[in-house]
Amino acid sequence: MNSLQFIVIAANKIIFLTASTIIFYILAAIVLGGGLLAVTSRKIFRSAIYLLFSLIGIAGLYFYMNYEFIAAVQIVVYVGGIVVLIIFSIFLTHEAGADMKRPAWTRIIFAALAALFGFALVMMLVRDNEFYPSGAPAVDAGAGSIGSQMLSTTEHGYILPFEVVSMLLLAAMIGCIVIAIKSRTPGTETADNQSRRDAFGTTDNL
Amino acid sequence: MSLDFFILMKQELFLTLIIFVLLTLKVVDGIKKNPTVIHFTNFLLLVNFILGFLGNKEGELFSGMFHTNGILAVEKSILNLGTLIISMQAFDWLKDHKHVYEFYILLLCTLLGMFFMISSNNFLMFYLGLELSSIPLAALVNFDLGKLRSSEGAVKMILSSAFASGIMLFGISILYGTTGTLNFSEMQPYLTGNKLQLLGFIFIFSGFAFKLSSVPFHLWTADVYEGAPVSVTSYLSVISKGSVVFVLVSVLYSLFRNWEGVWYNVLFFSIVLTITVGNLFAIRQYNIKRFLAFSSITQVGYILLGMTAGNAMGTTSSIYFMIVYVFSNLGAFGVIALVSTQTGKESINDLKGFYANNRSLSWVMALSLFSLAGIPPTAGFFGKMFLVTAGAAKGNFILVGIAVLNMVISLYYYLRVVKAIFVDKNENPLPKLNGSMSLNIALIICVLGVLAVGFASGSFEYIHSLVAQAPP
Amino acid sequence: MNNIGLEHILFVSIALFFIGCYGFMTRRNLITMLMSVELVLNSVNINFIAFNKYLFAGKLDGVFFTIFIITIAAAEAAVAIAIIINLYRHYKSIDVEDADQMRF
Amino acid sequence: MLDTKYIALIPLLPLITFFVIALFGKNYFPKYCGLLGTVSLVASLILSATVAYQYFFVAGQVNGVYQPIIAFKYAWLQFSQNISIDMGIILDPISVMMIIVVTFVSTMVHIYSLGYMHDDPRRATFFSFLSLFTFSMLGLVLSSNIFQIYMFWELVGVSSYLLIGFYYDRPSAVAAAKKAFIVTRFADLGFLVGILILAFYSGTLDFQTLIYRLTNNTDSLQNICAASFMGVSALTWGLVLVFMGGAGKSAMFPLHVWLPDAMEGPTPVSALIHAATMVVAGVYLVARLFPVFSYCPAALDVVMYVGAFSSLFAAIVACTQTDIKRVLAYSTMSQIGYMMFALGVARYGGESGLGYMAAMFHLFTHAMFKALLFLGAGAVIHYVHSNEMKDMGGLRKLMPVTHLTFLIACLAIAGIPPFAGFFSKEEILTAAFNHNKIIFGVAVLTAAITAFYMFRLFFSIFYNKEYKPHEHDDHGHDTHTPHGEAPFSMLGPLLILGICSIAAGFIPFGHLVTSDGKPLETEFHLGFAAGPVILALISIVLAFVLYRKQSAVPDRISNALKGIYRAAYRKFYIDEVYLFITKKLIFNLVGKPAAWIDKNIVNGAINTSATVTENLSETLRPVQSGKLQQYAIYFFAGVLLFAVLFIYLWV
Amino acid sequence: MTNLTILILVPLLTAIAVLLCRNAEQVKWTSLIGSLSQLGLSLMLLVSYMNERAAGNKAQMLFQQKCSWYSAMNIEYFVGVDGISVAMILLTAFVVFTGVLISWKVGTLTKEFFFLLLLLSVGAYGFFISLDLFTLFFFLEVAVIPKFLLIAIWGSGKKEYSAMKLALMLMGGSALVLLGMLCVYFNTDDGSGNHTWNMLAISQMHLPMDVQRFAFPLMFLGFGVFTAIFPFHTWAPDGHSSAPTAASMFLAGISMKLGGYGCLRAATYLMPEGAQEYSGWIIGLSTIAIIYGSFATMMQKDLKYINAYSSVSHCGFVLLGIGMLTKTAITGAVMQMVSHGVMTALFFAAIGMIYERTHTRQVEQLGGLLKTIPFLGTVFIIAGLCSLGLPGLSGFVAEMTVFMGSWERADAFHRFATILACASIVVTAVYILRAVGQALMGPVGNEHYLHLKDAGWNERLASIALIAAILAIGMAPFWLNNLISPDTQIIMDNISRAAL
Repeated sequence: MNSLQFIVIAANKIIFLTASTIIFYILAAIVLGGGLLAVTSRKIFRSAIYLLFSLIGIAGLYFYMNYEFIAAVQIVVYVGGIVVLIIFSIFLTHEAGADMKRPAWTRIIFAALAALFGFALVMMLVRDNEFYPSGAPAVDAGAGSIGSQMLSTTEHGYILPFEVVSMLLLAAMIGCIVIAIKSRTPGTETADNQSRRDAFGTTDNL
Repeated sequence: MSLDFFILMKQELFLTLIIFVLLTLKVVDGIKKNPTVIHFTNFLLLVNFILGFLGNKEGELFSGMFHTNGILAVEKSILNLGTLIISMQAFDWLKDHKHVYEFYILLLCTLLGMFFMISSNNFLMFYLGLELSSIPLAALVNFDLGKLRSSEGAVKMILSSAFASGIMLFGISILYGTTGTLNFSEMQPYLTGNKLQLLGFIFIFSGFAFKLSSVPFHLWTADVYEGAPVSVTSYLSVISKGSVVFVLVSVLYSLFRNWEGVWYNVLFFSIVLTITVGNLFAIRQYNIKRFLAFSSITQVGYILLGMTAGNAMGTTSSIYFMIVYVFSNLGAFGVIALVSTQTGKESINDLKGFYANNRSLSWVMALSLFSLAGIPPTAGFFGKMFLVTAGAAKGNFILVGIAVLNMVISLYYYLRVVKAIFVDKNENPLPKLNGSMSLNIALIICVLGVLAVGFASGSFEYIHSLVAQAPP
Repeated sequence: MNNIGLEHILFVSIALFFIGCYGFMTRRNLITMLMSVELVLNSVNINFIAFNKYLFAGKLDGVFFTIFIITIAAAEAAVAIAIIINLYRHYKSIDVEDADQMRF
Repeated sequence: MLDTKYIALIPLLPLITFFVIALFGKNYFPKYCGLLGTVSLVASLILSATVAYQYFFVAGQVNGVYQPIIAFKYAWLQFSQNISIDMGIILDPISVMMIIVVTFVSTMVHIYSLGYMHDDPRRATFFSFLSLFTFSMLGLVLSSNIFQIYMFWELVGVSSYLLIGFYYDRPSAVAAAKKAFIVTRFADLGFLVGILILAFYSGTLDFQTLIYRLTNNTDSLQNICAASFMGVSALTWGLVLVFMGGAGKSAMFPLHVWLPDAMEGPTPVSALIHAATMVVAGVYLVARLFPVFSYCPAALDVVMYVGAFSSLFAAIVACTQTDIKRVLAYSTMSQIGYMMFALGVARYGGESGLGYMAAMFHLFTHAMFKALLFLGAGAVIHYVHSNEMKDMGGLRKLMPVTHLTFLIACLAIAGIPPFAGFFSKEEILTAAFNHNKIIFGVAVLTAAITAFYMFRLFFSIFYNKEYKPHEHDDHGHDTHTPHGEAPFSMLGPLLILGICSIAAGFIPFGHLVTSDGKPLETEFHLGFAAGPVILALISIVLAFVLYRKQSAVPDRISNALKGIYRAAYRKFYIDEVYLFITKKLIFNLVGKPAAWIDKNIVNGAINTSATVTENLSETLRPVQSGKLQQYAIYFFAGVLLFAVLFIYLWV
Repeated sequence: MTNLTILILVPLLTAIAVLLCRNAEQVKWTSLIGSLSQLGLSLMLLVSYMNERAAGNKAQMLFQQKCSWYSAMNIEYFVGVDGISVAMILLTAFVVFTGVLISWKVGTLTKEFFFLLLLLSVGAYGFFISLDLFTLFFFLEVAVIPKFLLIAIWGSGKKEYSAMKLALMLMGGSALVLLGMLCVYFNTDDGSGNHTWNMLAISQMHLPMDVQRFAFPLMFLGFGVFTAIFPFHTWAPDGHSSAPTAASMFLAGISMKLGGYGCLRAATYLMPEGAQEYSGWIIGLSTIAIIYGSFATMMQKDLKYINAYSSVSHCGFVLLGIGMLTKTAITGAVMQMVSHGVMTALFFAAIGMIYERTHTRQVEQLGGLLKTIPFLGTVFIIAGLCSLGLPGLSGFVAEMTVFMGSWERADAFHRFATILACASIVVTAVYILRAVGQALMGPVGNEHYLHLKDAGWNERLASIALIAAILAIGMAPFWLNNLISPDTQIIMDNISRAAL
């Protein structure tokens, strides 16, 4: 091929490299980078923060696919809920500053290899696979429609799962209370006092 | 809201009702005495059990989120009965436990989850039911609040089950991506069996295998069983396992029925692994709960063997075996529950010379173990026989041969326990244990079940007719 | 954005999935293992959303599934953390390697 | 035809007696057991006498030929269409002759035992066993079916076992009993296989049918002659194997080892079983199948050579033995050898059937005088409480009756006219002479040696030196100083038998018992008869010279031919050979390895499978490490494994 | 007595009644009455069976009862008897009755002991009458656990090892049987396209050759383990010698016969072609078992081991007879089962009674017992004589029938096997007489043997009953022969039909 054609193609590429593309790559970088750092960093508190970034990046992806509602839920529940919960528990177990012990190299290597292999496998399958879009017109995914559909009992109504998940939340709540509550029974007294002292101790250090 | 709604969901609704009643009682502190609570709940469970046999009909609700028919209702009733027996056996443990209300609420929530999972016709409902039946269970495992092993088991369970359900979800998402729906009956025709879908199936299956604790996804089982309170262990080993069995049967036979060739191989592979490895581990256990954990792993192997038939016989034998399994396993666990709550001993060596002071308990234990080993005249023999027969229907005698020869090994370790109880000498054997009335009743029920279910072919015939007219 | 296809997003999600798995297998701290699980779940969420967006925009199955997954993840995390804390009371440590009282 | 129902009583009476005594005798009427046994036996003696009379002189002959009569028979065990064990009674000359012998001798022995076993605490058992034996023996001789004869054969063997081992607190007795049973059992193995062969080809077990099919030109005869194994026809095999059984019972070389030891039993038993009746069962068996044998000269030659060799061998050994019962045992063996080769030289029918007749004749006479000898020896032993010659001598004065009767017997066996032995022996020698000169020579030699050792015995018992009583206990009797001669219950039989051993010779056997039932005229050459008699007399004189007085000559002679003497004294080391084969070879080379293999290899394999399982589970143990992350890794690896396996490899 | 179900119910109810008893005496008497009435019932069964036959009833199986059990799988409760089963039932009744008598002095846990014993007998009775493969297997396995417990609790020596070994090996055997059964089941077709377990039906349909080639060895070997086929016999010596007397009687007397009966009724009868295909193997193995078993016996020092190994050798005759595939031989095999059952029961009873008194079973430590305990000594001798095949006792009849039948196979291989088998009777004589000579005869081994008590009433009764049975067979074998030979003829017809 002659140089001219080459230049043309390259130019096309540069032109079509639009803003949205750049945004996507940035988001992907945030998500994956955050994830990677979260699972590799030796400081537990930092890895929590990296997790936070990664989750936010994911929320960004949802925005990017203009599912604003989901993105909002993601931010509220994950960023506002889970990560905070995790951070609190990190404080409770007062290992915020400490380095985590390094796992055995063999395990790291094996896990890495396995993960890579799996990734390669799945990626290959996904590439080879032919996805068939339904081609149906996109429906509105706004908060309103989602809410109404969530509570409807008609076709595509999600009332039953909604109820079930509410039961689940109830159960989880009760479970947490029972487990985490400071029991007064003599049987577990010592352990509890111990842990209470530690807990306060931790918060004081904070 | 038609009347159908109440008829079809009667068990779920009644169960939810029980939960809320208990919740209210807890809030207003209605009943002070634990025993009363226990008996009250047991009564309600009994009612629910009976409810399972009244006016069953086939039907769908919420656009396929929920579907039920006779056989599904029976499956639920089996689980219900098991829960009832367990809660009767838990009496001695619960009667001075300060979280009895919570215990029941969590327990029943998991049961509710299983019900929804069983009658789910949709991956979403399936997933929700699964989680509803496993997350509170983790909390229950941790219910011996004082005990370290209890919480260790709980951690192991919640984390690994979260991981497992993560992988399973990934599989589900793949199937969703390749078929565009989550509803089983809509999805089924789209399962063309291309490689990606197979991948999804494998991921989903490994989730199931995790819950069933079939090798190599079984490793959490023993630790969790050992750590959990005995009643919870028995619940794990019988009820939650049973529910997954039921679902797996219906999923394999309805959703993945085009892929029989595939999942037959998958089952073949895991059966051989499961039975063999389970036996090999069970041989050398000394903690009785761990021992029963591995034995239950082996049993799962046999259940899967029954499933390989891929016809009504397979379904029937699996369900029938679950009934048998409920009685036999709970019989054994009942004795263990009594021993461990009254003496805190959980080792097989502690059972040496058990027969000296506890004649009837020893016989209950022995009968249950024989039934687990599949020795006549107990029901276990029939259960095993039908599973093996179903497994042989495909004419794969290598598989059946491996399974059958493994029976010998399993007989060995069951007899080890029997030997400890009846034969071995012990200078200071366990004292005479007298359990509460409700525990004894539960044990009697188990023994009757173990003896009767086999001889009286009624249950088998009933299930078979239901399966024949409406496959789950 | 027409040239950002489904596959790009799937690439992200799958990578995230296996990163999570890697983390779960290597992190020695219970809480960080929990985080890895969250990563896994998120990757699944991305999958659902992506499929829903690019292939089956006609219904919102994936979206709803995602919502429920998120909810359940929250509940799971709550219970898990409660248990971890309870365990911590006994062990004075949340290193997973220490939690091997029961074995063989 | 004669009425045959009552014949069944002949064997049944002793059987009933056996049960009665065995069940009740010991507790209820210990004193009278002997009497009961004797009475019932006398009864059956009378019965058999009647039968004999009926058969020989009234009903037996059909136009001058004695026909076999089947008294009755019924199918006892139906194997297949036409092969069945029948319980039956056959009457023909030999069987009738045998029942006479058996019942007569047995009666004598019973009477004798009344005295001999008088103060034995276990009389009851003794007499019950005797009755059992008599029953079995009668059943044996009356059998109409070859398998029936095998059954009674075994029964005879076991009752002999019981009687030899009667003094079971003596290890030697136990050993002897065991030896007797096992050796004969081994022989019976051959008998059994022989029966199987004959039955297979003839398609029947019934004697008459079998003989008919195997002697007349039927296809079963052709088949059995055509079929051959190792170049020998099936017929020969069958007959030789059957003869092996007979040789075992009749103590033919090399299956004779049990007979001398069998003398451990009470002397009356030796007289009855190991002299007169059981040991001739082999002869009887061959005689019973004689028509078939005569179709197979090879088998008959085997019979002949084995018999001849045994007779010579036993005679030589007898010269060196010092235990008087052993001497008698070997002489019995030698005499039976006589009968055997007599049969061997005979052929079916007519003149050539002389040997057959002679054998039967000798069987008859031998029963008489050999029983007499044993009973006499018993009397002596009863007197001196020892079997050893050295403890005896000079008893002539002390027990005259015994002395006299013993002398008669010795003369009879030595073949001195007019005693019984002379006639029968003379017939045998004639038959041998007609058939085979070598055998004839052997026979004559044996006759001479017989005369020698018998009189050696005689002189060293009754003359030789003065008898000095000594305290010496052998039988577990309480020892006491010499009493008078034995009680009349013992002397009576001696006298009766003495008379018989004179008279028996004059019975015209040739008219009664012949191979084909036709009467057979036997002419008598003085010249031919004289030779053996003179030889016998010479050897008697020799014995007289050597043993009349105590002298060192015999020892000098024995020293002179040291090797031979020792060999003969040690019975030519046959026992040692047997011991080597059984103890060394079979035990060490078969038994021990079998046990070892079973213990270590077969059983070891089973145990190994268990240990392998154990080890396997031990090796798998680390998988269950209790570490959550390790579980996770296994989980993850498992998923990937399944994925690869079932997506790519195993579809 | 034409209602076969009673045969199962009586012992079952007796067992339950035993559980309800208050004290040991009640237990003993209850079980004695139960087993006695069972014996009476079996005799009545024999009588009515013979009457039926005499009345000219030509049906293969009499007194059939059939009711659907698991209709979904065509499993039926289907019972019926032919001569063979009647003989076996009679044998079982005898052994159980005497077993109860013998174990009168069981010291510990009397109730449990008799309960298990009776449960064991239930299994045997059911096995012998059932005509449905599934039911057959069910009853076969019922027996496993009582055996284990009986040996492990009341046994002697290394009882736990032996009990475990026995249970596992028998379980392995039944596992093989199960495989074979399933293979048969799935290749049957009762016209309407359903599979069937009904043995009578199966025997009429020619199973495909490859099926038989696969299923026959499994089934035969599986049942063979029960009857101690070489090389799977090692459970027998240890098990027999460790078991309590009654249990050894049952094990050797009946349990091993379960195997033989199964080999005949389930394996050979249902799969004649397979039988012909493998008969060479069967003959080879059983001949090895016979010869090698008897030589191994020669080396044993323990009375129970002697009898155990000789049982291995004697049961070899059963398998040999079956393997020979001639009518006479098969009849002989069945006779041998019955005779050996009674004989070995008597033998073990005698050994047990002696052991109870002298507390040793080592032959060289015993001696002179015939003088001190004459009755037991006599019993022992009679058992021994029966075992070495003395005419007039049962052993002779059976073995001779086997030999006769085997000899009908005229080629060298079968001849050779037959002669080897015959040779074993010599070796048998050797070890039996050695045992008798050392243990019973000779000088008294130990002065305290001089004050031993001779048999009590129960022991006398038991021994006499068994001896009576032995004599009944040995002296009048024709009734047994006429009882079973028509049915062996039927089996033989099936085999020869397959030959065409």
